[in-house]
Amino acid sequence: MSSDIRGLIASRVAKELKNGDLVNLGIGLPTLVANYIPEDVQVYLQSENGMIGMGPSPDEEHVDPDLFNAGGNPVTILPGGVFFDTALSFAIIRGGHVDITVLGALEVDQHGNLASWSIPGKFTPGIGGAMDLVAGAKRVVVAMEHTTKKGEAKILKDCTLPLTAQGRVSMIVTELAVFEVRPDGLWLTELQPGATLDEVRQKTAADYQIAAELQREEAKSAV
Amino acid sequence: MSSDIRGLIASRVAKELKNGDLVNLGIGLPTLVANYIPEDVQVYLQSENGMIGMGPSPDEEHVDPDLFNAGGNPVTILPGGVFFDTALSFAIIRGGHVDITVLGALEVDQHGNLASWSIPGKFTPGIGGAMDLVAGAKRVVVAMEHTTKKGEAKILKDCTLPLTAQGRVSMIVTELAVFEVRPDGLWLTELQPGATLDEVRQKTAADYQIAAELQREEAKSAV
Amino acid sequence: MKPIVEAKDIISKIPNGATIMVGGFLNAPETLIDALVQHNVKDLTIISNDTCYENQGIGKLIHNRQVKKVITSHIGTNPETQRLLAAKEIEVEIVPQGTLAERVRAGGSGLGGFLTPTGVGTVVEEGKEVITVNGKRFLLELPLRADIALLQASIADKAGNLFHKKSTKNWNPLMAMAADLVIAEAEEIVEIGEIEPDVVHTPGVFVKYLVQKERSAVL
Amino acid sequence: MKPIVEAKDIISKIPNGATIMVGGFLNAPETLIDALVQHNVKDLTIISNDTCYENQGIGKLIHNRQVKKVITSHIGTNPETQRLLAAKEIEVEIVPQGTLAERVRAGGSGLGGFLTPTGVGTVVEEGKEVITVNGKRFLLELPLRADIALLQASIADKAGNLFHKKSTKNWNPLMAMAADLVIAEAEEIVEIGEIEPDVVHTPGVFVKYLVQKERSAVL
Repeated sequence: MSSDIRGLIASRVAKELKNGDLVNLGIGLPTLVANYIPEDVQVYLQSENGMIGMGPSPDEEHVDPDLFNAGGNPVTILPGGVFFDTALSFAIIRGGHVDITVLGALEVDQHGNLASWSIPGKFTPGIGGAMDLVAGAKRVVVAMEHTTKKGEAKILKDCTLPLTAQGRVSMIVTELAVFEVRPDGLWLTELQPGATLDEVRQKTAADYQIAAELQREEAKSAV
Repeated sequence: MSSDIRGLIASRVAKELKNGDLVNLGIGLPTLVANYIPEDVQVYLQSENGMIGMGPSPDEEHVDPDLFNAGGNPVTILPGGVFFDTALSFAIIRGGHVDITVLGALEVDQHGNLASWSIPGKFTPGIGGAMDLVAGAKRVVVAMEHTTKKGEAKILKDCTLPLTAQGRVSMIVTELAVFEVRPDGLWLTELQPGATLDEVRQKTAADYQIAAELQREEAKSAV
Repeated sequence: MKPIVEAKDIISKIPNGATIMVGGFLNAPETLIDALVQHNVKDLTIISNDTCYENQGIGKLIHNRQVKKVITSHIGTNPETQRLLAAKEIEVEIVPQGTLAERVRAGGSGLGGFLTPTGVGTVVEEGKEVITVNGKRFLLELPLRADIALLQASIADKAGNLFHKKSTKNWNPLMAMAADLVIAEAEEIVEIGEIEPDVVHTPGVFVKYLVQKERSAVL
Repeated sequence: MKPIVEAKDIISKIPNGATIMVGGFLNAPETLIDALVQHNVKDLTIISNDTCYENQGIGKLIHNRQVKKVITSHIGTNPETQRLLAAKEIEVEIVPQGTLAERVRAGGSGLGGFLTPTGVGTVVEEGKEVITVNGKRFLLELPLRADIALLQASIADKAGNLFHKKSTKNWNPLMAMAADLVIAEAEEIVEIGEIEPDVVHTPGVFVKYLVQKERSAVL
């Protein structure tokens, strides 16, 4: 995935963060979201291994051997931050105190199901905190490339891989589009710059409805 | 209950404490046990409201408004003590980390059942930490006067009052005797100074066996 | 930055019939309690360790007939609660202390319940599901949550992080997680950074409003 | 006063087949792990957050083929664990991280289990009892205990009280409660009284032995 695409996705996700939110960002692309948080929005970043108020990575000479994030990378703590043990960390996660979590996905489907942790026989790293985060966070946002490297759809009618959780995804952000999972199904609500309804249609295997604004825009551009 | 009787009971219970034990003493008579701990035995006293290493009551001018025990009385903390919240306090209690708890009783029976918290219609102070302590401590010692003020037996075949827990009492210490609850039933194992097998028999409504040493002693004194 | 507000202003938002968790162990956040008495909000359900002493702490709410129900471990220190219970003028749900603490923790931790050995074979068992695990019987106890939690802290920083000195931790860190609106009364409110991240007892993200404890209300 | 012992002496008491909880998060108490490697005890069951990295921390035990089974949330950072799993030379029970933490806490807290929403509708549900509370489905997860817990601390006092700096708390306070024999390796061992009672993370009553962390073993 090019850094342009990653930046595009991460910057769009960042717009979902509200002042005062407690936020958990998954490893990889979701971590980049922290770079795009607007200056007037103050959020608290949580790390599963036991902190709230996680700050950016230090430069090499300021690495603290006692201060790592859940990915094992050196980080810092911001003023007002807190450290705690793993049980409290997941009590916070499971207890609905995390306002928004951003995770990658192998597959996501129109029912809000997420598959992100296993490709049986090929990829079995374990579950980590993903199942708790997806079960417990108030909002689950999937941030991922729209298709696999081979160009296959990752947004499906039904996930085929082992699930991380059932029906917990509320938003999907890709380099092409933004989808929302609503009680009446999946909705395409935004196109990313340069993307077309047609391209999204070709690269998405799920059934979805299209927000009225987008239909109007397409009607206009078809004129 | 005279202070002689209370001291007799408390000092006998104190002999059950072993070096390094984590100990929880109930309100009232059991609290007195702390005064009789041998000098060469170091135990840690826990208070349900959240401390280990509780020390004696301070004199009036050293009362700390932030340092009370579970009975609401001012106490002190010994070097090496720890404060914590109520959830951890009862995790410690329920989790079997308390080596011995000493409690009073309204009734106790030959099956190790304990009734200590309610006389329906007359006395309903609530449960407090008693049920957790009796369910969780490794050893439960009942410290009480042998009979009610009216002279009725409190050591019964079966408790009649609402139970605190089933089958958890391991020892009963009164001003007359010491009983142990064993897999094969209740055993009278010691007489307190001045007490006789006969007096215990009259004032105890439970079935119990008598330790061989005591039978031999009685045989001797009958000669 | 958490708003530092007047007790009477924030308490005036509490409606009749609210369920309120109150931190403390034979005491309570007195400034907030006094504001509740002043506001005279009614039909409250109080979740707390005890009902303090007669006309002290939670006892003031009891005395002022503002409490419909208490869920608590112990009312032995407050004869008025016992009298009202006998007269059927108050509802009292007695819960073993450790079970009550764990129910509050479960409510704040997203757990659907837990299995405890406490109360098996006693009246506490009545109406509850008994589940046997590895041959041992446990009661299934359910989580507790509240609309509001009123907490006490020795020190609060302006991010809402709380430090509770000595034996004053008790229920405060637990209840902070288990209510929709958390208000903490602090003896001292300090700048962010003055409480070390390693020694915070109650993380600030749980706390919505801070109230300065009134000096006269310090016991 | 807790005995301060040599790692090799206390580790030599661990028998083949023991179940060991290891504190840490992508790291481990290296002095104790090195002694375990030296002692070459076999057929261990390890309960831990992860299996660290290849031939680091718990990875050393994996590499040295001392581990029969791991109960863990994640093996993604250790390709050797994954290879051994694929070759069926090690058994791996994968547990969601929060569920694993709660199972350890339950094991130390005398709970018979707990109900969690985590894993409902996934493979984690397989073989577990599903209990519906207020219309919501939960998995009944059971407690975990171990024969031995190997912990790490930044500072230990001679009463066994532990202080874990910054993000090093992780599993250490939980595992301290859930094992029959608890051994803590500390960077620094201080006199009783040097850790304030208000800031202890792991109460000393749980800890049986202290070991001085070897300087060379500090990462």
